[in-house]
Amino acid sequence: MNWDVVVVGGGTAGMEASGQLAKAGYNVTLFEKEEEAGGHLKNWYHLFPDRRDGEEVITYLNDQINNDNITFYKGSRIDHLEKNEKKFIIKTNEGKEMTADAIIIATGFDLFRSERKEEYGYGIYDNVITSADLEKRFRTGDMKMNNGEIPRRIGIVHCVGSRDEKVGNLYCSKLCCVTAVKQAIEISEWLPESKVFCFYMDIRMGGALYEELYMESQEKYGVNYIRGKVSEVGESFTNSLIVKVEDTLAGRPLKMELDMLVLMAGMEISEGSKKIGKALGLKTGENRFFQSRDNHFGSNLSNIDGLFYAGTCTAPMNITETISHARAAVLDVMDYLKDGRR
Amino acid sequence: MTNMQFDPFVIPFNIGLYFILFYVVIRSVIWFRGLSRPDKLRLQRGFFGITFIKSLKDIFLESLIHRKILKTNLRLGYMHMSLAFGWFLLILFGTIEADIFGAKHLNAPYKAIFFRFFNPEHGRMGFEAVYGFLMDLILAFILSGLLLAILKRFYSKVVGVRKTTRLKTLDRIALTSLWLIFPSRLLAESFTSGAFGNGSFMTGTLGHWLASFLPAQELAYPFWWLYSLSLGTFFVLLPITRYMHIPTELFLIFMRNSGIKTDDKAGSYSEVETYSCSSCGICIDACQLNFSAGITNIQSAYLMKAIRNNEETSDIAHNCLMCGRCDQKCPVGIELSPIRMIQRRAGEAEYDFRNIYRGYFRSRQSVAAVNLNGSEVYSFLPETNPEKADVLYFAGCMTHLTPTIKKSMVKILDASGVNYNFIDEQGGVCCGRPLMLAGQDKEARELINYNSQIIWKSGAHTLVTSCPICYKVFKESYYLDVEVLHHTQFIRNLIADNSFKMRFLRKKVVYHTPCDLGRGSGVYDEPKEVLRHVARLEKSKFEDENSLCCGGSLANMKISSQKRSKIARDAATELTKSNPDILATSCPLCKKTFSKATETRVADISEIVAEAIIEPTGNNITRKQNSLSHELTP
Amino acid sequence: MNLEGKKRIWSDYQKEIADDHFFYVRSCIRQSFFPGSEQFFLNFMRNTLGKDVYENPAHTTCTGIGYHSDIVPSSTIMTVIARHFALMKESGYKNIAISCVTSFGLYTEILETWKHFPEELEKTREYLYKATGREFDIPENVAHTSDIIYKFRSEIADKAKIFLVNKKTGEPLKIVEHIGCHYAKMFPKSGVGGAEFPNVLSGMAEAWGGKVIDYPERRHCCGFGFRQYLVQANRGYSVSNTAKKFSSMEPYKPDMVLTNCPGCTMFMDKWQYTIKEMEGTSFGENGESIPVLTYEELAGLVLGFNPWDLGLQYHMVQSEPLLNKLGIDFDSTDKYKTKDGKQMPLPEKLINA
Amino acid sequence: MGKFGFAISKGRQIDYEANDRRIAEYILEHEPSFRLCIECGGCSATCTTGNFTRFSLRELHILIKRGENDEVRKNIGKCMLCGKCILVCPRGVNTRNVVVLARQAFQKYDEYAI
Amino acid sequence: MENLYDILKEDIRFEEGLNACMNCGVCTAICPAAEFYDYDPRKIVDTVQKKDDEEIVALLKSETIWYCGECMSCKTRCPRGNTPGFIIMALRTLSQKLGYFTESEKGRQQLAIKRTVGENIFKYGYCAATYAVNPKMHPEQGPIWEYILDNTNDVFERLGGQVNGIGTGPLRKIPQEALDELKKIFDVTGGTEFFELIEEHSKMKASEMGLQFKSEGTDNDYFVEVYTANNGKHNTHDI
Repeated sequence: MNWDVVVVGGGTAGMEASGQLAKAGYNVTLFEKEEEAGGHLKNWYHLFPDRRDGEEVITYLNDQINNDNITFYKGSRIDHLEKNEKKFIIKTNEGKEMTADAIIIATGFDLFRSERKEEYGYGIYDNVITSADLEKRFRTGDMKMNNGEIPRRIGIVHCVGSRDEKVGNLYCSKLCCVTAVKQAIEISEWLPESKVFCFYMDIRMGGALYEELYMESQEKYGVNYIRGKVSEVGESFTNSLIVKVEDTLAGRPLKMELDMLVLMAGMEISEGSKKIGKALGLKTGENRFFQSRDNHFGSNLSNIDGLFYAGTCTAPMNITETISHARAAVLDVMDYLKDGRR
Repeated sequence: MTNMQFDPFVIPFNIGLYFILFYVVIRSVIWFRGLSRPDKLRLQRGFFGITFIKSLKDIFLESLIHRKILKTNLRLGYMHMSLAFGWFLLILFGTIEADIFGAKHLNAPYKAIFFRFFNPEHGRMGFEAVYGFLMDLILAFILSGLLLAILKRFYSKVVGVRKTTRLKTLDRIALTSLWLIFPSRLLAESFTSGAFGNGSFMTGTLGHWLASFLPAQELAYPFWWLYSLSLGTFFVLLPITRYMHIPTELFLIFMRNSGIKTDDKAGSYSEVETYSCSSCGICIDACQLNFSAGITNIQSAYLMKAIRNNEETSDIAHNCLMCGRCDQKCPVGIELSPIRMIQRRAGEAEYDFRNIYRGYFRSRQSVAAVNLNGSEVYSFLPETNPEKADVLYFAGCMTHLTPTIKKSMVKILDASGVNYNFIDEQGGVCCGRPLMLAGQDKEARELINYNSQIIWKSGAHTLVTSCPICYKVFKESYYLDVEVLHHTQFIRNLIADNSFKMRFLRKKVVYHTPCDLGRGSGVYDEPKEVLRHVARLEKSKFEDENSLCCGGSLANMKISSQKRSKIARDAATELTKSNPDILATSCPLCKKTFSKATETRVADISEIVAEAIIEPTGNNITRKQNSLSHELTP
Repeated sequence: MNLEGKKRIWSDYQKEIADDHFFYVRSCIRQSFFPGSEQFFLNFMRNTLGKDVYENPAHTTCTGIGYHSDIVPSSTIMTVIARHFALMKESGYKNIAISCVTSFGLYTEILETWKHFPEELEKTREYLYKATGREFDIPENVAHTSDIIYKFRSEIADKAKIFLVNKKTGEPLKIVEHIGCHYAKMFPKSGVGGAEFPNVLSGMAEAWGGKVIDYPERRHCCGFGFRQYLVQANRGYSVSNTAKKFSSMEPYKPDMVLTNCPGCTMFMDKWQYTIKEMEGTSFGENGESIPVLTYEELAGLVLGFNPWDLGLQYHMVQSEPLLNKLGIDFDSTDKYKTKDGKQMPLPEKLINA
Repeated sequence: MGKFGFAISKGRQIDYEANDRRIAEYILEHEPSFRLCIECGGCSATCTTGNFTRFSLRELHILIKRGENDEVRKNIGKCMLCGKCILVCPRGVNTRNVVVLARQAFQKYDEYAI
Repeated sequence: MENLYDILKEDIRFEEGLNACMNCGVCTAICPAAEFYDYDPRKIVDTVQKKDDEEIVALLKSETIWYCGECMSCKTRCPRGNTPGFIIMALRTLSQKLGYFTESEKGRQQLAIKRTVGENIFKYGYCAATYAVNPKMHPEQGPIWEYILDNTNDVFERLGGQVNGIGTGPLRKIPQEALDELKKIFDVTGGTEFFELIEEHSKMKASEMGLQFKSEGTDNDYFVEVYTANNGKHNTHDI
């Protein structure tokens, strides 16, 4: 059997799916819009909850796609995609044209553009940064503020762009809470003298060892948690940031000065996903992520036969879930391509 | 040189001796002055009464023989005995010797101590020799103990104590001088006998041998100096070291035997007690914080030391389960827990609590009188008028967290047919003991007044509680003219007059005595009686006075939850060694603590009884209807 | 603070503002406390720009103050506003220019409501017809008069006689803007620049050479709070909030407060007096209080109008310190004269005077 | 009130900068488990005092951490130290000691002396 | 009686204002009232969404619903698209319809507002008019205000005013027909009825409180009471 399978998106899901398909002997073509595979994982310094280096996972994934059955097209976008009764026809921006028996969509997510929460002043006030920016700072080890001083008090805002009707995202991005806790701990390690304050609505520690990490952050690092959604951020006369929040558990408004504010940007379906979705008429849910055919036993199935979903284009997921989801997609592909099925 | 009467080397000894005698006299006068009027009378009566004999006996048994230590730890006991008793004998027989063989009668003390120096020719033959032999024997006895002591210092296991007390510098000097006393005497006497070719089996032999290769004549004198010096130093240092316990214990025994008790505030007696502590370390061994939780700096011996040295005690004082195990074990019989309470109170505003503890006057008028000063902190508490009843049931805060106990008690009370009222059914006011344990007596007083009001307004004759903590405080600190019973006692009475039928449960039960019920209030037997009625009661290694603490104790302000559960696990493991079906207790707090610590079912006696009760046919329940519909959810 | 970031936001909120033929509705407070401002607006639009701004004698309040102090039911205010739309229709206008921020907020809100609840629109039509026999259309363009001044800010800049620069230091004037809650907080899209970083006033100030200051309590309410001011017993709330704002802007040493909403203007002016009386504190430099100007008054000064024809002399906080900074040579003797130059008695105990 | 018939009132906003957190620091120093609270309110729910009057240990706990000491001082005395809260706390916070320490701390920093 | 929550539902502002609250406190954080009153809009929304009649009645009789200043800052940021301000307006309307407003010191003030702002609408066609702002009731307007009132005509003439004049301009006399139309609109839309309700319940309360009450004007004890009374308990509570 020499089926051609096209995988769109060279992030965690795409790479894992390609690798597994290739192992199983399928001819895989992997498209990645950027010059390098790895997706968002590239920008992540440490992963929660065990704080392992993101590089390690990237290395694993690179080994996965380092396989003769895989043709990897960097920096190429899918311009055109259509399905005749048997095969998919694909055209790329570089004019490549090919057919495929099955397609895995692994176009993933984009981080919420924090500028859209105007009241938090991202891009307006110095020293308001996002969780992604912070990961970069961890890599370079540069924790200083714009004025070159070390931030003494750092705030972390949960649910930026998640659970927020004002930006049209009612869903929970699910990973920001634990990311916040992880980053709070890392900040405390970089800057033992500094105090960290997390502003949360709910602390959602769903995963294994998440709650333990949360407790550790309190016990070992003295991270402070204040229950209330930050309402507005301003700049004081001395250019420190002023946050206004209700300390809901005290039932009183609270005003606090911070040197640095980290916004836990949520996850949204990626622009790439949207394009392809439009082109093929893929169903999306209220949260604008792709809608699987069945939430329980068909989460990789799309509304088009032969086209499958892998990873965060269907919902926010962590690395572990993404990899599992990608493998599940591969099983569905194999099942679909079984003789007689088509 | 036979009739030599004096030599300068005795001066250090004399100084020391007269100094310490003088000091002790002054000190005892001060202590006596410090006593409260009634205690003064007690002491006088005690001193000139028959108790005097008893005191002498105790002194002999405890201060010299160290019977209690011997009981708990033979080697440690022997060590203490050989030193104390041996030394005593040495002095006694020394004096007699000096008296018999001395140039004249009624010699100055040093004559007895340094007898051999002044009578080097003495003891060659006959009776003298026999006496010399006796003296050597005593010295040998002491030295054997001393050997143990030295070993203990460097290798405490020898005498079978896990932990030995830490020392401060002055103690060290005193200790060294103490250690030097007898070896130097040995050598001094040996050299002398070596020089004069006499002496008995030990001094003689040793002296002879030494003289064979050393100039005994010249060496004897310096060692007599050393002997005198070490004695002198030891005596002079005595008052400022732990060895003050040696003379102090005598006073303690007299005072105790004349019926003086530890007060709620620091006073002469508590001071005498603190100085009587020999830091033997038995309390440290007894302490679960030590052998379960690994907290090794808060035990009573250390508290006593801290008090003696006027150090900050609050952290030590509050870091204790108040289980009372050390009180039980203390060989000197110091009331350790009451002294700890004094320290806990020290931080708080001065408040005279004597009346409450002693319960001098127990009339309703006095309650009313006390209530006049009204509540300050807890002014929010509502005026209550309980319905009249014969028996009151007060579950207590902790029992509200163990609804099965509440449920069982209601079942038992209903079955018993007594006319009762569950006064804190809807949640009551705390009994006040937790506040007391925190040293906040004034606040506790307010709660006590509040509860007292309710209790005597109800006109009941009996008050039953499920919580030993409440029980202790009701008994000791309330002015109640009602009979206070723990529910185990109450149930025992019910069984005694067949208030309800019970079947025998084929279950193997081990009983854990709660601290405040057992050591705290002396209730040991009733619970077991009850258990024997309904199940097969097995013995455990930790019975009665020796029972363990569950670790949940409210008395400890400082301990972490992890250490609590460690204590609970260790205790539970000990108690369930015989794999009983039920680990029975009679305290909601013990129940809750143990439930988390063992697989074995933990049950309060009331639960077991309720299980065994055979439901009475027909409704002979006299309890108010309204309280029958009973909220059981916690 | 990064201006680029703001620009990005402003570009998201480009509001459609009509160019000509406005139906003008007055404000209860602006006309009663700052008549000069409304006069300037009409004068400027009609004579300077030659625009057609129509005022109908029969138009009235929108009852907004009553509505927001909860004595006027929503169906009533909807109908009153509908009546204004009817007057528009009758006199052939499609663009409404509103002098009051509370009204502006309500017009916007009600039009929104009618979108979501068409039955309410129908009900209102019936009510209005029943009460007055009038019928109305939904206006094509709803603008606050500040939107319009903002629209023509560069025209004003071109005709400017003076710029918002401190003549002595050459530094741009430090201006604190106060937007007024009902301008854009309810419907960010309805205000120029949105709710968080509105551009309507800062746009003017910067176009005319001034420098706008951001301060921590910039977005905070002036403290009007309707019933919280209207009833004496509640005014503690009102004055306390104003005090909070002023103590927050004090360290920046602003030269003036530029306001959008007539209510805010009045409170920020009068409360400075009250706070001074109560606690002896004033928030300006060297013991002075901070002049509070409406955008019309400011535009007037820029265009070289006589401050006393704009009515600056009838604020509690006098604006001489500001006028001096701007280097405007005003005639103090003309300050309290009638239209035809008769000297009036002089008021006493004014601030900054 | 004066001639105006109203007065400028002190805000209820917790001004973190202006507040004095020595009480909190004192407690944290002597009882580290104070950090572990997750504000579940279990203590307040089981509270013996809470059964009679408005008293929330959970709320006090927050106010201590924020340095709203006046309110804490006003209320902390109501606790009976009965200890139920310790048995309920899911994070093993030594709640009783927190109360005792708070009272001590107020005595220590005499400007708050109870 | 119909379930109060459903009655509230009939108010479009309530319909608009309440989706589902997750108690994030974003409203209270920037609420001017929460800062100077013992007030928490979040709690009000949370209470209302419980749909418990007893609790809603308690609200309608409470002081707390009268603390809001209706600045609507809360609308801007709510992550669930609620508008506490609208919910409170609905509650206030209902409280007045049911006559509960007289149970609270702050609620009783509605009469004062009706008698001032309310009457102004019919008298002058505007909620506020220069000569309606009495310096005795508004000392904070300061000396300049007394001055303006002493010289209203001169002041306004120079600033384009038309004091009681015909035609356009500030302070012009609103044509009688226009005023009549306003009144008619109030009659038709229930505005007038609402005014009467306020008067009626206030009158009852006045007699209950044993205070002198006049059917109009500001010179009677009840008016003075509601206009000035402040028990000083509005910004503290026990923990």
